[in-house]
Amino acid sequence: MSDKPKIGIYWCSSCGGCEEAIVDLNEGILDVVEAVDIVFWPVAMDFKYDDVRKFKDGELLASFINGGIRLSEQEEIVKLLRKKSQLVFAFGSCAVMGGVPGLANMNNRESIFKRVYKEIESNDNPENNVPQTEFKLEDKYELELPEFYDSVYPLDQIIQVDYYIPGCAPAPDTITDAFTAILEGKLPEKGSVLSPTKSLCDTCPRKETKPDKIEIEKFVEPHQYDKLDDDRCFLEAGIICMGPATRGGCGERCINANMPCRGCYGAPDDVKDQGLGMLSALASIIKPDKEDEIPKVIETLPDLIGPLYMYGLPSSILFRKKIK
Amino acid sequence: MKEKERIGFFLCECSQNISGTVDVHKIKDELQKQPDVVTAEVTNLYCSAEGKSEIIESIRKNNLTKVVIGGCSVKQHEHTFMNVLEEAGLNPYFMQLVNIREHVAWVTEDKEKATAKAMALLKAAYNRVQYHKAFEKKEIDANADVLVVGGGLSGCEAALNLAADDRKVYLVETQPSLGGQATKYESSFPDLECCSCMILPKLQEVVENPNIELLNYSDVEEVVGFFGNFEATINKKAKYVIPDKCIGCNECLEPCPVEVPNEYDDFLGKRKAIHFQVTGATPYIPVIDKESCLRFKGEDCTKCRDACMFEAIDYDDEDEKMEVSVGSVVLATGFETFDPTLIPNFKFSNGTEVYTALQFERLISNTGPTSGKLVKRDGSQPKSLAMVHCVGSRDKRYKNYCSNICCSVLLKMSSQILEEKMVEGIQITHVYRDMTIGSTGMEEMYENLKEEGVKFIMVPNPNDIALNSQNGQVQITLPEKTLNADMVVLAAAMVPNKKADKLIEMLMLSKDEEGFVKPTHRKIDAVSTPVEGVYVVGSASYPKDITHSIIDGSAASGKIAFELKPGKKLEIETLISTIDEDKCSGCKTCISICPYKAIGYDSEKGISVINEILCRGCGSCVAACPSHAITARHFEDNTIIAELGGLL
Amino acid sequence: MGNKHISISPITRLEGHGNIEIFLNDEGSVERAVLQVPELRGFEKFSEGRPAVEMPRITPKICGVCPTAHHMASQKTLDDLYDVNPPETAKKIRELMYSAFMLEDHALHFYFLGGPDFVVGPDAPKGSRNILGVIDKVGLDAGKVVIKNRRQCREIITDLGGRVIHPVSGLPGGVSKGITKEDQEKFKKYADEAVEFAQFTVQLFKDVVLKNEEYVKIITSDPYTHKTYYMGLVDENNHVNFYDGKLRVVDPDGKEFAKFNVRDYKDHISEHVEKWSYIKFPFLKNVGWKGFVDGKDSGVYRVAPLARLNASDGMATPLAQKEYEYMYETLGGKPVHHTLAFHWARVVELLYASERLKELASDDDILNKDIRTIPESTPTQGIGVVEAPRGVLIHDYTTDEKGIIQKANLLVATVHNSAPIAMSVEKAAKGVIQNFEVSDGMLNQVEMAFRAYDPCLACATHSLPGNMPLRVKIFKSDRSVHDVIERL
Amino acid sequence: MTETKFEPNIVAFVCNWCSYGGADIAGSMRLKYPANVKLLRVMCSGRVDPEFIIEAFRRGADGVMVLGCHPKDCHYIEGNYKTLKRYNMLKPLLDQFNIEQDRLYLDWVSASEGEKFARVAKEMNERITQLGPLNWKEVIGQHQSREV
Repeated sequence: MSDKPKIGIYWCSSCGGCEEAIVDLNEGILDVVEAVDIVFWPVAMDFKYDDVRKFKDGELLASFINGGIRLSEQEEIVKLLRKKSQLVFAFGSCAVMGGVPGLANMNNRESIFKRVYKEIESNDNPENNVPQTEFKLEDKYELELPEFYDSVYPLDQIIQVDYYIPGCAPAPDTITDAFTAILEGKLPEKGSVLSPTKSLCDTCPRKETKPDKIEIEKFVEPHQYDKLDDDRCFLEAGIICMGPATRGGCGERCINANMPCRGCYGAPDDVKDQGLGMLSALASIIKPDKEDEIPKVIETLPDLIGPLYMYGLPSSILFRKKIK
Repeated sequence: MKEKERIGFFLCECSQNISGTVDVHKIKDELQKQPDVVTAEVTNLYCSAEGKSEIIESIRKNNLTKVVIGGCSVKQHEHTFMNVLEEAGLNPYFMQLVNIREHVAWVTEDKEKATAKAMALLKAAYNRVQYHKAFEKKEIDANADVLVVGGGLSGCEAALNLAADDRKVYLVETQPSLGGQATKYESSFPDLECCSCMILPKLQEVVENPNIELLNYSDVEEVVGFFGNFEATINKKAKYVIPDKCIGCNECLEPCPVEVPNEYDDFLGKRKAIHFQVTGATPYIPVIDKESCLRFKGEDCTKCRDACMFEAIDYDDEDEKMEVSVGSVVLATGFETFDPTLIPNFKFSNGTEVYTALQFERLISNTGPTSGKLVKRDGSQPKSLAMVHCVGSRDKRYKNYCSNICCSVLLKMSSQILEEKMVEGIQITHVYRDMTIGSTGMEEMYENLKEEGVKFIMVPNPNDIALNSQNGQVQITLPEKTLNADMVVLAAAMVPNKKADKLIEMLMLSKDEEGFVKPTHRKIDAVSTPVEGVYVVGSASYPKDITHSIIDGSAASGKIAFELKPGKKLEIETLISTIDEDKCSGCKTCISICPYKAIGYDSEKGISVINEILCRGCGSCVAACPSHAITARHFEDNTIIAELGGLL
Repeated sequence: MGNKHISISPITRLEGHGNIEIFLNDEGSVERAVLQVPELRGFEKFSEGRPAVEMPRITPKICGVCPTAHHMASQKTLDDLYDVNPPETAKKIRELMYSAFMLEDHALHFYFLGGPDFVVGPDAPKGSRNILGVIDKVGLDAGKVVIKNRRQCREIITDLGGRVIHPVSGLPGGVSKGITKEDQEKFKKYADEAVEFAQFTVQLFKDVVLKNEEYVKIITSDPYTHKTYYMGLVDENNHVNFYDGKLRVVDPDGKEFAKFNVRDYKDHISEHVEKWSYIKFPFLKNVGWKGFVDGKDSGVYRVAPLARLNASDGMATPLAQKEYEYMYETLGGKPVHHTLAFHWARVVELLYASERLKELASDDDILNKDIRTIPESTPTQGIGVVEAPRGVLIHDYTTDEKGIIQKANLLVATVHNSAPIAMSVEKAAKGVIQNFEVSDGMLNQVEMAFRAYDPCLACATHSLPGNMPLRVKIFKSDRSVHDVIERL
Repeated sequence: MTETKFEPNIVAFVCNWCSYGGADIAGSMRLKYPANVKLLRVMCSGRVDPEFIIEAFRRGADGVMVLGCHPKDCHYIEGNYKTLKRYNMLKPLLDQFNIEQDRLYLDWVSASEGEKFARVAKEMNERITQLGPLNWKEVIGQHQSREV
């Protein structure tokens, strides 16, 4: 084995998009492979838990972990990786804040199993079977499944995380900047998010045309808005754009597709709760002052979780819905 | 790593008021166990001289960095103890006063619970002071000069008082003459006192006052800046008459070949192209109206110049821009009258015998088109006269408010007509909804008129009656009956002056739903506006009579006199909000919501900027900022969260 | 009963990892092999309460490798939900983006994942059974062409969808962003290159695979054969279509068994549940679930490239049609039941995708500014379908009148194939594992059985030098390790 | 005699100019109200960040009150309107998290309304006692490592 620093990459409850993002670095990835040994990457190379166990504590320079924690198995592995790694990077929205699968914190294991295995209209499940963590197939073949938790957890709620690489998926620049920082030993203080703290508006192509005063008379969805092609600030039309409450650095990808931001880069530093940050801003610019008119405006927004917490529910202050 | 705080607790017994219910000694022992607590002390009265010096000594002896006082309301003693800290050489903001008297001892029966609650509040304060930062008072240079916009009575009043306070006042009036609408009135209610007699001397004072720079026939084109430092651009319209040379001899008027309807008489009478606004205009100098003068239509007429023996006429005169710097602005832009033709059931055209009250006032005024003779347009004398109240007022289809003075004005006119016997045996009929007559003397006038045979017909809403003007007569259809009158006077509502809109916008003032300028508070702060350093007086904020307009003027000048003293610096709010440049992304949310228009956008840096002179530190923007780039001094997020942690 | 137990873990990710559990009898031959999917995220449940219009941004998170498929299925479902017909331009823009995606994804699979098995060879040393091995075989320049074309297709998706991983441009009634002249010029250029590249790929497959009797023998060998039903999306001429059309099912003899609008999918498809896997096992309702067996009486059906070709009467573009005919000639007519023929079918589809991409890119309608119809009707239920690279993908949303999801059902491509994959794996295992002998080549052959299906996310697995990780533990009956074989 | 009877934990954010004064008056009138209502003073109710309210629930508050000046009487002109708007938007959010809307209460208490302050405090305490404990720490469950 060479004396190049060792890197591990692991996925938890994620979609593989983060891996694609690394692959999409194209040539970029080769520089990385030049500089480090990727000793552990289940999607790309030989996968052996034992190898990980065999590492000395802290033998890996860094582990990049994407995906939220949803299964017992995932918890075990990330805890193991934490022991073996000097630095742990939460990679991608899911690991950083739970991500879209974190919306499952509006439900729990029971309700999800109920829907998926019992209720779904196309199911054919007369005995109401539900997957078991331990099951004896045909009474002799012992099979196991990992435990499915009630909630999705961002990585830093399970193990200590040293750095955060946000994004769903992280933009190529965000990734290369992070790798460069590691290789050149130019990492900021621990706990940092490796992306600018200024919110998306700072670099938004529509910033200059945004009026000083915006008042919301009703909330609308992009598909309902007849002037969608005018390239104006979405909030001007009452379309929720999470840009003001979302860390920049993504390259305004959604805005460039003429769609509002949904917040995949998470909250800026100092903002504890991305959704509440945006909620307060939105509420503050609602136009009517009369006690009976304000609720009418808010009624035009039938779901707050989707727009405000699409990526950040598990890292929000309340963390999950209370299931009675 | 910040240094460990040295915190001192001072628990006031408030002679039994607190210690009667709260076990301060138990709390004292509890507190002493807290890591950063150096001392916890109990005394009978910390607000007493001895109490204060105890704190000061303790601060010095234990060189405390932060102080928590368990006592009474911040309303009562926060400043007391801030001074104590200052005296002890500590920044006054290193203190937290916990109200365990009003908020605990006095409102709780159970001693245990009271003690527990007090403990929680003090723990919260313990957490809180850890985050307290030092703040210093700040002062800025301020310009004490004042810009008064509007030369009506309220504006003139303000100008005169302020000038007396030895400061420069710029008084801008868009018309050639001062005095505003009041100058159109022959006499005033309740006593029919001659208006010009009481107004003109005042206006003359304005003209002569060396501290007042009168900019009549001028418009404010731009105002920028903030309290203490406004910059205004004023356009002085060309008068074509040189004020210093003209003595107001009138010789130039007669020769002028042009005659146009006189807007100052609401187009009843006529005037020349070179003219005075009103007889007795102040200043008494004519102007040439470019629109109608032949010279400006390309003809080579010099009649007025030829007639002037003082070479006061200057056809080459031009508009002139002028820059002034002032510290505050007084908005005295007055009102207009509602256009009654907007009411569909009022069918009449100009030139018929239906008049607005203001037109009618001119008609019966000695300086008016008929020099005070009450005659119809055909010169004949009216036998009957109907006066309709509340036209366009108190009706949500038009203007929802009461214009305050109309009833009084109509009564005044009636008695003026009768008193001066303008027409023998004229029948006056009032069509009204109800009499809104406040000031003393009006009631008496009302009674007298009834005795003198003036009819008063009450209708549910005068805006619902029908007017039909045909062959020199006006038919008035009331709910029960119909009556005919030779003349009809409509008390049209007083509405906001549209010409002031641009200025109101420039000053970032807000309007109420009727379009009048919104003061800071209708009752307790009626001449201030949310924009610090800008004041609103007279009918610009709602319809007022002469009395209240004058009062406004005095009130505003009084406020300015206190808030901006010549040569004094301006002390600005210490606990304001501040924006962190490295966090603000310029999303402008805060700009939208600041009630004081204290936040602007720096397009260079692409961020929002708080003007620390205008900010009052309410913290609304702090709570609204989606990236928490704004901090409220002394009420920072982490300070409050820490306090919260202690409470729970 | 001293049965032994082999655990291959993880073989790939479907919705998460996958395990193969192999149980040996005392003779050491396979008694039972099971494919387990130990992950679930519950999108169907947590979509409830969200605005349906957010679904095109939520559902792609099911898979970061084929997000475009979910994005497309979702926006089509919204069209149905809001009963709105997008302008032609919008449809063309969508299909343009989608063709680029199918092309890029199929290429990825052929060159990075499935391809190496053939191009380099099933029993070539593992170290060379990867993209590098392919490049070695076809030459570096060709290798560069592969990478370049993949990137260009992904660039098209980025331009239109904002981002290639989880695009966002889809709306009920159209798309958020139109196409400029400059875009079009670039797309045309990329499309031309894509067609060349596709033809090159077809040729490569013929030269390397078909010219080699060994390979053809493996392809047609019994362990890799299952006589099942096939399902695919077809246009009005019964030609393969990825973006729209009717679902057609053919029986094991190739006869049309059903043809239906996706709105009726519940009349035709049921999902079977097992206690030992988080994934469900769909089957044809009108045939019934008979367990993990093939044949006419078992409701098990297959989707994805081969299934699409089997379920269709041909391809809508000339070059692809030629290759379609040639494939069936060579393999003895329709339907083809050889699992490994999925690779060939995939190459034919790749060619079709490139031709379609070219057609759309050169169609000036795509420059039209009319790219959205604003819905007026109140939403109730919407169902939408597309052909994902890995097969039929169905979204089904029920909402309240405000468009808030009350119920969602998502039939994900790979899930349709979950039973066949399990069967293929077991059959392959039985075919190759005897008396405890487990060799690297044998493991690869087991692996080839499921890899042919290109299970969702598996492609990511192969996008880098390296190969499927595989470790086989052989247990004694007392569960103590008898032997461990690791493929390094 | 308060054996394990549920005593709700209630935080009241009060504005400096009106409601804090109202509480003072309640004091000088010696009006009694439950001791488990604890005040936190801010300059304006408009300063109350929804984050504070939610943080309070997370940290163990069973109820949260926000008290400010009456509409049109705000010392800062319209801070209380901002509060009103945020409050109206927070309610449906609480709903979605399954927190009873009554656990958050907004009202206007002027500096003279000592009686109203005491009443509002009593009524809030009754409402929350009815609702029972919120106990969000339990909802969050075992794994969560973020300190509270």
